[in-house]
Amino acid sequence: MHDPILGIRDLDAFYGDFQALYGLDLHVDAGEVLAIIGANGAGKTTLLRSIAGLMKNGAEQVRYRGQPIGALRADQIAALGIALVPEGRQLFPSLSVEENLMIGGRTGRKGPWSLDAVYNLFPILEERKAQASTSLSGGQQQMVAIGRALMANPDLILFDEISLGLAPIIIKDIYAALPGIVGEGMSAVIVEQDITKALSVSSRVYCLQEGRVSLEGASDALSREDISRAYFGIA
Amino acid sequence: MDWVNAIVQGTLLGGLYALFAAGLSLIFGVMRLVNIAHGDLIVLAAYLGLTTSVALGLHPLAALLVVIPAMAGIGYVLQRGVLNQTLGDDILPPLLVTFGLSVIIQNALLEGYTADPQKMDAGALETASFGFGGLTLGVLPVLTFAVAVAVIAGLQWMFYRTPLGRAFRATSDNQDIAQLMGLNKAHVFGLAMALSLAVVAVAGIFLGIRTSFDPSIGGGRLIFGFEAVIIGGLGNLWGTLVGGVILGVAQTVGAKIDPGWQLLAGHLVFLLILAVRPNGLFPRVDA
Amino acid sequence: MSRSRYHVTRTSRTAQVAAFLGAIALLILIAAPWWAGRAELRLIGELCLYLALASLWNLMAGYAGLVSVGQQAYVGFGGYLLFALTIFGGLNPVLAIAIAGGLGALVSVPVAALIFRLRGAYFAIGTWVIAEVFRLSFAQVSALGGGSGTSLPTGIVRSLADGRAAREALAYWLALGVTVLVVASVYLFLRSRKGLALTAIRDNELAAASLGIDIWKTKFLVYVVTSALTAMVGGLIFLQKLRISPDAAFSVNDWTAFVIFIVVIGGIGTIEGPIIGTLVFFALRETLADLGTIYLMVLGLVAIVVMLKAPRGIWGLIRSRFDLELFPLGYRVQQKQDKGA
Amino acid sequence: MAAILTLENLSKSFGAVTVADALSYEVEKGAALGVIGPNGAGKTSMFNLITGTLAPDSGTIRFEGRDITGSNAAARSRGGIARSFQVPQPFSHLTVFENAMVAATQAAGLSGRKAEELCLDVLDQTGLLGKANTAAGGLTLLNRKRLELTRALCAKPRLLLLDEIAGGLTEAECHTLVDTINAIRGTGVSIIWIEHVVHALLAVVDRLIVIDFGRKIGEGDPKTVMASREVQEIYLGIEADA
Amino acid sequence: QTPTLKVGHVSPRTGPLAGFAEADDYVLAQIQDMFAAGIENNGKTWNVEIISKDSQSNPNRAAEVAADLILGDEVDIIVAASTPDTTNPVADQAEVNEVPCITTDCPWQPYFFGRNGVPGEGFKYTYHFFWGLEDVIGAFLDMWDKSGVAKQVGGLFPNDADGNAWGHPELGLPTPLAAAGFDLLDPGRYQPLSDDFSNYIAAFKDAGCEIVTGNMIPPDFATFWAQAAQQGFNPKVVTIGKALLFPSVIASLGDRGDGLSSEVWWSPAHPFASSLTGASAADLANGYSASTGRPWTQPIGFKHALFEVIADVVRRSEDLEDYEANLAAITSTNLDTIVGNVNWANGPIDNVTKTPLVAGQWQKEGNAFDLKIVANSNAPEIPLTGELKLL
Ligand SMILES: Nc1ncnc2c1ncn2[C@@H]1O[C@H](COP(=O)(O)OP(=O)(O)OP(=O)(O)O)[C@@H](O)[C@H]1O
Ligand SMILES: Nc1ncnc2c1ncn2[C@@H]1O[C@H](COP(=O)(O)OP(=O)(O)OP(=O)(O)O)[C@@H](O)[C@H]1O
Ligand SMILES: [Mg+2]
Ligand SMILES: [Mg+2]
Repeated sequence: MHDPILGIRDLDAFYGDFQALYGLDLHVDAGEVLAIIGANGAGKTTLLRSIAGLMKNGAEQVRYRGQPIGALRADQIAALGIALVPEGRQLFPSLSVEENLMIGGRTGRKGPWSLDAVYNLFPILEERKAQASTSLSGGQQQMVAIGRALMANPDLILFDEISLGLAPIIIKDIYAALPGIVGEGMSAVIVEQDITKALSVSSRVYCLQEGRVSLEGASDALSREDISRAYFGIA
Repeated sequence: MDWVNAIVQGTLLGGLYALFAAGLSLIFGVMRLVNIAHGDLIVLAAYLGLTTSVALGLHPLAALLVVIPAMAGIGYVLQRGVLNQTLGDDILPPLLVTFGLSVIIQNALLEGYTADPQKMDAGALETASFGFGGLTLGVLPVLTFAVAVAVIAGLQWMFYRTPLGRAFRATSDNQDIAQLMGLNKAHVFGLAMALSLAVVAVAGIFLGIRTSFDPSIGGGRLIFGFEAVIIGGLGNLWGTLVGGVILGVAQTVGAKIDPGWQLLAGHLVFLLILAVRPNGLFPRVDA
Repeated sequence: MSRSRYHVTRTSRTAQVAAFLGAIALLILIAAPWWAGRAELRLIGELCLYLALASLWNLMAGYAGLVSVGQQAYVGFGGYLLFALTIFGGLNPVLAIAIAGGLGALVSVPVAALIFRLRGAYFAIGTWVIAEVFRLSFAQVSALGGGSGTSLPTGIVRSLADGRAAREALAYWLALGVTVLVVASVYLFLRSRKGLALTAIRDNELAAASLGIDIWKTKFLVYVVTSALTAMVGGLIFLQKLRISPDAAFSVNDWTAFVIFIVVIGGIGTIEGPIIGTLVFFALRETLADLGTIYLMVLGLVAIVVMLKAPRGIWGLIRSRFDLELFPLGYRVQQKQDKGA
Repeated sequence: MAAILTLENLSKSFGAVTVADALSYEVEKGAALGVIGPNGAGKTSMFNLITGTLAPDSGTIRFEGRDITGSNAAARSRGGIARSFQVPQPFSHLTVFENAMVAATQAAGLSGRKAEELCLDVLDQTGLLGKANTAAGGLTLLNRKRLELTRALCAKPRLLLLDEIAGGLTEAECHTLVDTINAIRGTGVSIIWIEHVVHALLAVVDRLIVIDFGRKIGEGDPKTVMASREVQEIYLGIEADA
Repeated sequence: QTPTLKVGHVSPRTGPLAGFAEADDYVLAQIQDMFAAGIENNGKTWNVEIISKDSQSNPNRAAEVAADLILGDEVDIIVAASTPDTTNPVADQAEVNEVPCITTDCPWQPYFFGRNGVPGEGFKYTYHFFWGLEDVIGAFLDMWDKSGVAKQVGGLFPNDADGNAWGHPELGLPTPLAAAGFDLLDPGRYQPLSDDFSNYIAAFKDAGCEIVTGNMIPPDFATFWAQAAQQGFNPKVVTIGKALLFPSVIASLGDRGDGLSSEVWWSPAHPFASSLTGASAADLANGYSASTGRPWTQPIGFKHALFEVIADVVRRSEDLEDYEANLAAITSTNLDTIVGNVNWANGPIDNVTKTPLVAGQWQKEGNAFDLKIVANSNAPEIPLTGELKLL
């Protein structure tokens, strides 16, 4: 077992009056791929936003490499080496493909990922580099979003629903690229609705329900029934 | 010939309006901030220019070397200290805060400089002229127009060709995601305001050379700036120049018909354009 | 069954107390000509008119999401029509003001058709430009003094009532009356079905449209009614000012910026906010106005500080602390107390 | 029986994303139609087209025989089409009861006591009566979804569109929900229900359509459709196995 | 115990018109000193309290503070000065509220006709002293006649109270200029704070205007004057009302200020003295400059004279407690003030009396500008101090 690279303790999250997360506990071990599953609205995105610094947290609620980072701003957290591939891709529409990638590299962290490395991973992007990011197909946009996050050379990368709205063939491609992405010691958290996919690429899995962890375990040790129960709260 | 003259003079006037509007366009484009104090900031820059040029015995244009950094500094502090806290979906908080700012600047200038009209002495530049195809053009208005084009070209280059410009566009597109890229939006917005007020400094000096000013004249010019920005389309800098020129030409041509129509014609053309194109002539194409 | 034990009320204890106190206050105000000095009478009258403007602007911006910086268009329009209808039409000023309201509604229709195409900041600037167009257009009407403006002939003022005291009382009651009319209409409107629709739109346009609310029509209605009432208030304002000129009539500072100040300081999107804001504004003005520039700087500073420290305004602060509602707009579901059921 | 809703060749795309691709089908009066399909297939978009939140690029929508393609969302709602939103869209500053009242007064056109009584009844039925005075912004997700259903019912629709309202319910709650929907159906209301919780869906609907990339790729008797190879393939996930 | 008479005073202390009121502090302080001992009326000493309020250069605000003074402070007399935007709203409030009012520092036509005054009827409570457009015209023609330039005149009149009055076809410049053989080219009324005058300049150039006249605010004139040079329009005489009154404006124009001309209502060279202090015009102007370090301005004399008239009225009123008696005292005024004689029996129209007006030119002497009186045929008692030079 590795040391946890990220530890979350007693995390709450609110949108105005609405509470989306309730006292969540969770950790990510260094070098592992962790999957987070759960029904629509369970709080998966909110969890990732909390880690990335886009929600208001207490300092101690999120620890990264032993440091409390819960109260830092998103840009400070990004500089520490946590990158998020957001749900729905969220490219910058007024930036070209290459500019989207370049802005990902703004943190200036050293590492294996560079424009060339990203183009190597997704050759199609090099062909489209001058194009407006919005003119790409969904799958290509997802590639840009992933590339953009990689450009920061993060130690921990968070994927929010990378396969959402993509054709199966593209999903397959992206998942095929995943081991190469996390191969070099990077840790990853993957939020995924396709449970089969989630289980197959991850070593451990958490299931969220209504803002709480309803199941946790090694990916290969969980039965479909466990998951189904955790997923829908079917007792 | 008279009509040609009206159009040429209107175009040059449009340069002045574009200069007024460029800074406004920048911050409107980057952070959707409606800055009511923009006109008063231009006047503030004019006073700063006056004070430096008198105190140091500089030509007003040389005073830019002092006024531009000073205004940029004011902009950065203002943005981070006050305006950043008002940004959001609601346009009212920045509207009211900049209104408050406008009142404060105006009255502080009145306290400091009295209501006396002031003018910057730019010597021969003010009255120099040259003939051009049967028209007589002033060197100063032509210079103003050229500076406006240069400022806008510069901003455009900065916006589309530099990392800072990328940061502006990214933050403007999506603040949250920009933060994830390691951009501190408070800082980015501070820089945007600093840049905006640097342009304001240029506008202020040219206003101060062109005509006399007193603390109260900022507000009157503000509306033309907004019109130029909106005609051109949100955050489109060349559009702002076009907007300024359309406004200037509408005014001089209106005035040619009847002097009472000068301002009215500008406003009517503005409304007409919006009636046909509610997002301005060159709206940004979002996803 | 438990269901039968529930019923719905639309009032509360505090609201009843507030209504009672409000009624007493109103009676006292109605009687002001008998107890107040001439200056107070005028001041209260002016305060009333500002309250009316603020309530109307609040209805637009706070409830319909129409942030206009051009309401001076209708204030000035109402004022000018008062002058035009009395001087050239020979109408009684009160009648003229009523007609000004009607015509205000009429001109607001094409204006709305134009500016409703704009959103957010564009809408705000668009309304401002419209007001400028009004200003510049009235400046072209030489019969009304063009850019110099004109005074209301003393004869017309005298025709309002016999004697100075009666005239002043009447002007006061008109101001008070219009204000009560405005505040009451806003309140009743917001309690009505259309009002509920408006509040729903403010919260969530997508859901509102899917629940049968015609967003455009609702906002349009609000805009037109607000314009009409604003024009009437404008008429009353210039009945007090006695003199009108384009710059004064269409002053963005006097009729919109200060009004926005009032509403936002008091608490936008509440009926109580404009009332509190008006009191604060007049308190500042009466105590500091003689300081000239300092007064205006204080005003600017107050605007900034309140916006930064209490973005929901003073009433917002009070309400978050005490959960008060003096003008109940909502519905309460209560369990019945009676044992008979 | 006559059709209450008819879609004819409805198409809509956002740039490269096609959310409706020559979509055609009918819903009989009083029938309950289930809709399944993978994430992003265009199910919610189809609701947006039916309710008028989205305008189609081409095609026609008929409701009770009338062409409503050109009318706006508000008019369709008043005409008898109500929906629940997949991502709940409460009026956050209004109470639960007031949220319901918006539907009763605006969509159903009721007023006064009549509207209030209807809202109380529906709140009772959906189990939200106890929360009637709570601001909707403070509700939990489940209650927000209940509120969606409540509002839709308070609109007194003849066609009810439900978008993923069973997700996250316990089995007992799921049963209650199924009973509620069956009861609504019993009053003659036609229903289209998008749901990933297939067993709940199957307990209500009498016909199923499958959507993928905006296209209808399967239609018919629920059991048959679920057993088809196409659906099996698209639903490689948990529901197919269950 | 001495009774107190309250005088309300409205002026634009702040805002764009603040230049007109810049001497208020100095003049009021001086007046208050004079009044400190009280004023004798019917053998009784009265305190005179002056309550001064700022109109913020805003006519709405002017009406408001006037009403405040009348209704709240219950002043016995109200006075106001500086442009129609101040005098008219204040006078309107006074008229309706039936309080005596004296105003100055606004030509009488915009005052009288701008308030819808009817000749023969006039007003009951409100009185005004200043000069009229006929005097401006007389002074200007006098000056232009001497210049010997072409009689082609370009007119620049804004769409505001002064501009409309000056440009009025009958009451303003056009008719008398035509009568005197001058050809006035008036393209129309521009909106104040315009950014462009090229149409005017083109028209003036085409018509060969050698004289430019009008009534402008300083920023508009500065814009026009710079554009004129840029567009190659070089008139020989430029005589503009209002904009060229203040030394600070001329100073701000630099060398381009030299030779501009304007009407002169009052100057240190005026051969008048204060009925209150006995000081001459020169004494008053020098006193102001010495105490503030600023050059003298024309409104100083009128502000002072306003309170001379008040003091005189207070002395003569038969019953200071009675508005009607005070009013009677005003109507019967005949006082030689520091700006000339004030006597409403001699007015050109009801409620108005006039003070003399001459024309002057700003001439550079060393580093400073001096306003030389160059034409005085309508008021020969005011000596010439210079000779008109062409631009
Ligand atoms: N900006 C917001 N304002 C209010 N509520 C929000 C906001 N964003 C999310 N929520 C609510 O918070 C809850 C958790 O949302 P979240 O997006 O984290 O869920 P999720 O598990 O990622 O769901 P999905 O699978 O649909 O992406 C949901 O009920 C959602 O409606
Ligand atoms: N307004 C819009 N602009 C651009 N794309 C949109 C818009 N609305 C929906 N989409 C895209 O259309 C596709 C279909 O979305 P839709 O919400 O209809 O899917 P769905 O079938 O309801 O999925 P789910 O099961 O996840 O709810 C998605 O890829 C979505 O991103
Ligand atoms: Mg999510
Ligand atoms: Mg959906």
